[in-house]
Amino acid sequence: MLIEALFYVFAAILVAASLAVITARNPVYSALALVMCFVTSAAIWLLLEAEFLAVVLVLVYVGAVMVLFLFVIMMLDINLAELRQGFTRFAWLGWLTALAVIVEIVGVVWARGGLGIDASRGALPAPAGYSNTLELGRVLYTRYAYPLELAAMLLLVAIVAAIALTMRQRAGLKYQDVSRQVAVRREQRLRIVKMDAEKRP
Amino acid sequence: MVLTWSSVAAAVPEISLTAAICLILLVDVFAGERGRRVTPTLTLLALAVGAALTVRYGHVTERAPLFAGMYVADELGFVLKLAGFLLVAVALLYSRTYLENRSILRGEYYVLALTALLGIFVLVSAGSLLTVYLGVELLALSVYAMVAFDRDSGVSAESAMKYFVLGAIASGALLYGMSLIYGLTGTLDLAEIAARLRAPNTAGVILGLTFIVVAVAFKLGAVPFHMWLPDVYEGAPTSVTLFIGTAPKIAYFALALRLLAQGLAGTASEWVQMLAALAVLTLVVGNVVAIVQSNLKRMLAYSTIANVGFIVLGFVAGTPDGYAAALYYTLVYVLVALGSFGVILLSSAKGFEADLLDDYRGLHQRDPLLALAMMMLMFSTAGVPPFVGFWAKLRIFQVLWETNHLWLVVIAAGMSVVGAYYYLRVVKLMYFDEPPTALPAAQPAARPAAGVRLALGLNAAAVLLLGVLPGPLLDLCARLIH
Amino acid sequence: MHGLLSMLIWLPVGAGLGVLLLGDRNILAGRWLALLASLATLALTVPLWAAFDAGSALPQLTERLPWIPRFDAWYALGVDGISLPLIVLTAFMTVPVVIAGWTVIETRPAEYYAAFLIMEGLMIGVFSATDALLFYFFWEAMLIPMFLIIGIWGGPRRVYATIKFFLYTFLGSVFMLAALIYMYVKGGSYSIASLQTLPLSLVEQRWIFLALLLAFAVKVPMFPVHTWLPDAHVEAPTGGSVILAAIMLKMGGYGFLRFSLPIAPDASRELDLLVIALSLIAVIYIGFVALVQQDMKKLIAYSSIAHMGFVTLGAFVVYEIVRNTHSLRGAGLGLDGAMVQMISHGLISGALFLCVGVLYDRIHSRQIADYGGVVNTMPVFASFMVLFALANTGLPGTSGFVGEFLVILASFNASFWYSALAAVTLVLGAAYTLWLVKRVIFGPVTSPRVAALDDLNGREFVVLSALALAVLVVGVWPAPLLKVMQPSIHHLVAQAIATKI
Amino acid sequence: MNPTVLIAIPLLPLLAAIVAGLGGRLIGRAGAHWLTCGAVAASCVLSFLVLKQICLDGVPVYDAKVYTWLVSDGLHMEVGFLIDRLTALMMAVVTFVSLCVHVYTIGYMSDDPGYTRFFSYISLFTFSMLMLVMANNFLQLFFGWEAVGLVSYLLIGFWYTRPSAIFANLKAFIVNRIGDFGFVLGIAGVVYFTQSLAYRDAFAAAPNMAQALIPLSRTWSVPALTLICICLFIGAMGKSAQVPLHVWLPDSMEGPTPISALIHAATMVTAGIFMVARLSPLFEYSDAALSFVLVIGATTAFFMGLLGVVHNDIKRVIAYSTLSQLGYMTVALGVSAYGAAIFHLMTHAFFKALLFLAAGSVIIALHHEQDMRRMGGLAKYMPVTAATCWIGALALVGTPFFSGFYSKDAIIEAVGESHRWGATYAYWCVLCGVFVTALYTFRMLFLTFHGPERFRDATHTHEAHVDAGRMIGPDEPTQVLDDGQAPGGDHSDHGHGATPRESPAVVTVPLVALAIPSILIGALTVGPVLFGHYFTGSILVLDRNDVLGAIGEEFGGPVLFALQGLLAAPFWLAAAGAVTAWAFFLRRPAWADLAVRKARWLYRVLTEKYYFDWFNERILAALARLIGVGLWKGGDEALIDGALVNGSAATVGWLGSVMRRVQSGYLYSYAFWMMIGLALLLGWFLAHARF
Amino acid sequence: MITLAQLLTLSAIVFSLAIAGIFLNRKNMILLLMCVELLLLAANFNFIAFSRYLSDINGQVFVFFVLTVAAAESAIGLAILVVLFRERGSINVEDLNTLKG
Repeated sequence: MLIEALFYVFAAILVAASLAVITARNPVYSALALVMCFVTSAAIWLLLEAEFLAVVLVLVYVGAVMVLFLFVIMMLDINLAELRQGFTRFAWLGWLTALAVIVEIVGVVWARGGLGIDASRGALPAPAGYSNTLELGRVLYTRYAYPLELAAMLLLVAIVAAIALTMRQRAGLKYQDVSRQVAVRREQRLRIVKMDAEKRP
Repeated sequence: MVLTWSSVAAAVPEISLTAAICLILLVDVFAGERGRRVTPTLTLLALAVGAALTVRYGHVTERAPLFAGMYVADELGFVLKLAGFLLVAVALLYSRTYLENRSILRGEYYVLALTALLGIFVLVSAGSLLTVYLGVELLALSVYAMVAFDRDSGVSAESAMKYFVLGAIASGALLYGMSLIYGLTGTLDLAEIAARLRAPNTAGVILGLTFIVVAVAFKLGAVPFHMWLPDVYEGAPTSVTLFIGTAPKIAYFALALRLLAQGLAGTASEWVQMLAALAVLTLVVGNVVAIVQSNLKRMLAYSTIANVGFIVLGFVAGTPDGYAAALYYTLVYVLVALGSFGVILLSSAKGFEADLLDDYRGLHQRDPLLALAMMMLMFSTAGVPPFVGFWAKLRIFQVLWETNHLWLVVIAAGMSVVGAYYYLRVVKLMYFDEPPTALPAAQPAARPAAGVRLALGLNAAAVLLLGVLPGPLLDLCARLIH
Repeated sequence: MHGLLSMLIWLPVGAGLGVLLLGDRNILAGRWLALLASLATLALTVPLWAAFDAGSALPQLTERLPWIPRFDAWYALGVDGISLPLIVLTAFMTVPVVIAGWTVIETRPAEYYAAFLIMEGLMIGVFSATDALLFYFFWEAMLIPMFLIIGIWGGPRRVYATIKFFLYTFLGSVFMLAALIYMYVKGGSYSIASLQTLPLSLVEQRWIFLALLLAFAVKVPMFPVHTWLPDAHVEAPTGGSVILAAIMLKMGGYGFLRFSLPIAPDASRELDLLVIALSLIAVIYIGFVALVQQDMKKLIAYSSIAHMGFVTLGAFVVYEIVRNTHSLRGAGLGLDGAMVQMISHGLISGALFLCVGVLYDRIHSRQIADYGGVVNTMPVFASFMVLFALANTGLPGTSGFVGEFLVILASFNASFWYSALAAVTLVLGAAYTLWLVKRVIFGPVTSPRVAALDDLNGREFVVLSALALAVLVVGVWPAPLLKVMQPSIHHLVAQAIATKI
Repeated sequence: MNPTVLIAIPLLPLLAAIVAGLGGRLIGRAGAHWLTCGAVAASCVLSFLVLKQICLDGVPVYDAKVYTWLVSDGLHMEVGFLIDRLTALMMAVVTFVSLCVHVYTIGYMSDDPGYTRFFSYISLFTFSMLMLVMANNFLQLFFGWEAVGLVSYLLIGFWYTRPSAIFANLKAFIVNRIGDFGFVLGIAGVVYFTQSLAYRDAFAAAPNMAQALIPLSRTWSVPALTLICICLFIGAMGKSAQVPLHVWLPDSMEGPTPISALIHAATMVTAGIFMVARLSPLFEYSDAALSFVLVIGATTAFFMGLLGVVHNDIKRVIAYSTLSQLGYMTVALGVSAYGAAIFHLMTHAFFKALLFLAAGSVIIALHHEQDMRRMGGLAKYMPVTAATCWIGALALVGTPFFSGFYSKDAIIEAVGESHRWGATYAYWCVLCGVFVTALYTFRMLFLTFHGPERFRDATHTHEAHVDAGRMIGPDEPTQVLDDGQAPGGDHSDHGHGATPRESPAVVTVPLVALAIPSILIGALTVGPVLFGHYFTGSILVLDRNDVLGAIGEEFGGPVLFALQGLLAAPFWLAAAGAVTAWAFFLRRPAWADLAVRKARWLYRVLTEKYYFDWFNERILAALARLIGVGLWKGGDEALIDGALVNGSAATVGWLGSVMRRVQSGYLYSYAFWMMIGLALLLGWFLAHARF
Repeated sequence: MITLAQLLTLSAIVFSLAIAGIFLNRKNMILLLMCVELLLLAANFNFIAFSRYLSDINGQVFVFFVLTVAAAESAIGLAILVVLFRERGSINVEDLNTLKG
């Protein structure tokens, strides 16, 4: 009962925060609302006894991804005033479509036999001594070794791509090239000029 | 779980490719400026070696699950991967001068191309929803980066952004659909899903299916989920357009095949109808809008959409014969697209994109080989014998008749006529019009090597040869599916 | 002689590629190669004719190699009485085209010759294929060289004309392809013989018939899908017009005889009035339209449409004959007439286009108003032109008479009115053709340009003489031609009136 | 009969024509005329030989094929000869007249640059005409039919630089084609019923065909034979210039005069008559068709003759006379008096050819002057021409003892005897026609050979003529050959004031050669040909229709026949005509002017040739062009090309430009469309899903 | 007890709001990237819900990978955004319309 009440509270916050994400005029507010979404989601996942993922969500998303977002927002120095105008007059159509999709999904979920399974029951209680993290870890490196390798490649792609796209060396910009500095040789810096001593007249 | 060589031998394409990626990345980082010149050659070498290894070790004739069923090795995968090696190699070969002329000949480009290829391989051999998803993402993320690769081009960035956002929606939809399918079948394994789903299906399954169909349609470029395609084709550097216009199509064919035709075979009666509707829209929009284009890349993008319509029609048939037809169509289309974008690449020069239709006025007088090749490719896509595109269309018509889709045949036939118009327009520009009097001032730039032109010639010749003797490839496609 | 048909197909194609490789720089050699190849092809038709057994309706000199085993499609060739004359016609008409372009074509001559030679091979392929897929393969492939010929060497509106030509024909053919595939799916074979015996319900036949009709009607061309022809003819270079009129249009007629009638006999019976009506409209409507043309080529183009109306009329009047007389007498007459009309029209319209080409090469105008009194400066040419014009009006003694006469005779068996309406061509044909002759050839010299005309040179003379000879021989003694066709036509009649339901 | 001889008869002129035509430059002018004249002479001799064999030696009828033209669907189409008395007679007439014309041409065309071409044409014509008359089947008949039409076309337009000539030849061809339209249908009808093109099969089937019906609509059927015969006769109307298809013949006078004599008087135009006679076994079974023939012929005979009275071009007057005489023949056909028709055909061939050649002789003498208002008094300069012309004219008007009398009188009597529907009308037409014939014939004679000499007038303009010639329609445009227009024939230096001289022997000899039969042939042959059984076996006349037989019962020899003729109405009518002509045109020219003024509307109608040309050119031709332009611009260009072809292309293009607007470039719109697509797919499939 | 239906409803709402956010927002590109994150979150909800409901760990493993991918994706997305901003000087969605038609 308590869990259900908590769920409703968090769900309400989640939906409200989601709405805030898409309606906020200031991207910083949106980002913060999104953080709120993640936090409440993590809470709900905790309620569902998916502890590991809940933690990861907070750590990775709130801790890293959202910071990256905020960093970019700040870095790009966007003229916020210009971005303040919201939706256009066709917005109602958009809302309606979104509502239609919600109705369609929810209709299926709540309809009798819509899913073909009993959706009105919840998760079975975990057996004693069950550790979500342990379970995950057990399959991750065995059964899911191949996807794990792929995930590694994915991250590599992200790294390569991000570097390739954003790291640039503008001409005329003064910057240090440490490897060149280190690799510098004497001949490049120093020229020994031999010259005769000046003769006295 | 013990890994032995024999248990992973079938995965040798992926393994060799991963190794090559790491190697090239390292070489590129540590070889310095001079070494950068080596990267393209090294990449081609790596692809050749990968292909050789695949032929030597990766040939499987029987369907075999690997990595706990996450990976499925079969002959289809084997052939498609070889095709992937070849396509990416040729695409990179065509691209080199172009990249050089735009100062984007960098190692990362080649690495991203290879990771994209890896994504293709993963998709081609995917045996589980998870690997499908990872393959899609690996391919998509690499390609997003490639599209934005020319950092000095605003349109590239714009198209990359659009591609990214829309692609993310599509993968969101894919995920959402997968989650429902997972939830309602209790498994991620495609073979297992196929075993558990039986018609008639519950609304929930159809709900999930619809999301997945939307995602697949997006990846293929079917209307109304095609909108990224023209913008990306036009905005991306031509070499990237060439890339995304070719090898990934194979992957998306595999995506449709693995997910819909194999995994969700139990819902075939529903997705066949969905795809039929999408195919009609795709054929109409692709062909009709292509007519009014003035940019060749964009026109070819719409042409791609139109061709996707035919590929989807192959799936609409919903029979192994239909999938074989779709596979054949895909391979043929990819071959032609490779050549067409190759022509654009080879026509371009430093400071001259050669992407407007008007840039091709009188090409015949300036460069007869390119014009001839382009003409053959255009007639092929239009579906005129003796070029191979004809057989692709014929195959589609045939499977549609086999499954009694009269109206689809009529629409497809009518739309091929509309489509013929804009292909003819290209030929008209090249052959019937006089070259513009004021050609853009030729800047000192790298010229494509003779070998590249030879490759393009061979590409066009293949279109003719496969058109005159279509039997072997048709047989191969049929064998791979059955 | 085995492989004769293959040689007929691939010799010109190979020679065409050879000319292409020789390129514009070695065009002298290219020209001679083209001429020799076309002559050699023509020479090859002699053993073909000799080896043909006129007593049999079956395809002869057959060749059969596996092509696409998956579709049971074969590289299968053969000739029967219907295709043999058309093959000979094709080989015959290409020679004048090559000669006619000798000095006239200055831009990209190598490609010009190559296009014509390749097209010749493909057209012979169309007529000799006994596999529907192979037929279609050649049928469509042939569009490409023609598209280029009109587009590259054509007149000012060539682009419009050639695209119109291509799309029109493509539209028709695509639906034919769909029909062929349907039958393949049903019967499991692309062999024309097996398609002809494939049992089909009336509904199926109806759809197949309409699909085929679209393809062939465009090619023939029949009203109302004829409007590509005047444009294509007007804009095409002389050689293009000649081939277009002489051979390409025949493919439509050939298609009706080879596919429509035997494959969908019941639908043909049901819808024959449609075709007959369209044919008669072609004869009369187009006759009137031809009357008022200002452009010589357009006039001849329209006249082609009217004449081809006889082909379709002759082919489909069979059913009305059976319906009217409950017997078959006269049925073969119509089909014979259709065939002879095709051959004859090939010769005559080709010759007329060559004549216009002769004038065009000198004055660079096709407008009738720019001429007048040509006979004063070009008497020899005038004689030829008048001869071909008279042949075009169906004068007995020329080939133009035979087909029209047979068709009129046959259609009387169906209805007096068909015959009467068809016979209107006697008046209209004479009116538009001879009026043309009057304005162009006769009369006093009207302009200094006409006054400066030179008469035919040797090449032109040879070409026109050969055609004149052919026109007269067919007109005076068509018996051999008819004899060759007879068994096949009989066979065709039997197929056409048999029911498949 | 020897087939080689038969083949040689038409083939010799053909070969000569080919050689002269293709190798004209090689053999030269003399070579050409020797060759062609020789060939025609040879076939003439052979023709007479054949005639002798048939008539005197009693050689049986020859009916065999020469070669098979084609076989289609069991229908044998052959070229073959049927040589019976009718054919033999026609062959003799054709070759004889042709020979005369050949010889005459040597003189007439001597200074024409198209000399060899001309000989080639007329030889070709001889060949064609022979093929026509010798045919044993409809195909060859049609072949010859068209071939003579072709040569006629070529010859009318012989002087191809003259606009009037090339207009006339086009007109002739097209009008003939209208006739051929019917002819072909008739042939098709015969084939429909008999499965054969041979005469003998058609004749054998005629009684059956007479029973059969041809449906023309669901409810309306007509007797087959009537339809077929009328169709065939339409062909004859074209070739034999019967109203309303006569319009080409007067214009055909644009051709050189020998042609007018040979083709447009003696032979080709009578092909229609010959054809009907040849096909008498068909026509006999259809009274309706014969009535049609009768009415058409009678109309032509009278009304066309009237036109001769008002026209001034000497050749045209003779041409109208020809029309009228052809009408007589047709009338004879219409009353089943085929023998009389053929008989008249034969006599007419001689005297009309004679008249034309005489006119030609005058024309050369006057340096291509054809207007009778600039002639007169020529008799004393050209005695031979005048005398022969008089002979021809007397024959034409039907003076007893002259050849024309026998044939024409027979026709009039036959019409009077007939009870066929329309016979009464025809009778009055032919009877009045006699008066008219005499009127225009003598008018021509008087204006040309007698009265004041107007040819010395040097001026060319018609307004300058204020003498007696003016009274006939000063405002009428006449076909006068302007000297400068005759190719090569530059006569202007001869001057018009010169005294006309008699023509050379090559001209006068044929005149004399034709004058003799013009006088004698009638008297000599009337007995056997007309009232004997000469045509038995060639021409079929059913007993109930046999008017000639009825007249023949009273026939007591040519002299008696002529003497009886002196008492009959026609003779007096002719005499009245002659007197009137004398009074109006020789004695009191002012009367003619008065008559013109009194009956101006009638005069107008006559000079306008009953407005036939006006109708054809202004209404029919204009209408055809209008229809053509309408169908072309409206149908082809606007409807098919504009609306359907380019319209659908434009629609696709428009659709494209609309649809591309959906691709707005805005990310949110792309996302929105994806969402819409998703929502619709979900909605549609969930609505049909199982719950 | 939290039922499956409740969770699925919640995810549906979040999912739809995320997509709606993408096409309702016409100004700020960054917001689109955030919406993408929200989208993936919604899918993750489903996986976890089903995983718990079925007592099957595989769903949660999937979520683990999705989180990885999402991180990589946002990195690349932001990188593209940076490139775009450098070129155009704007991240306004409405300025992103040079490619169209």
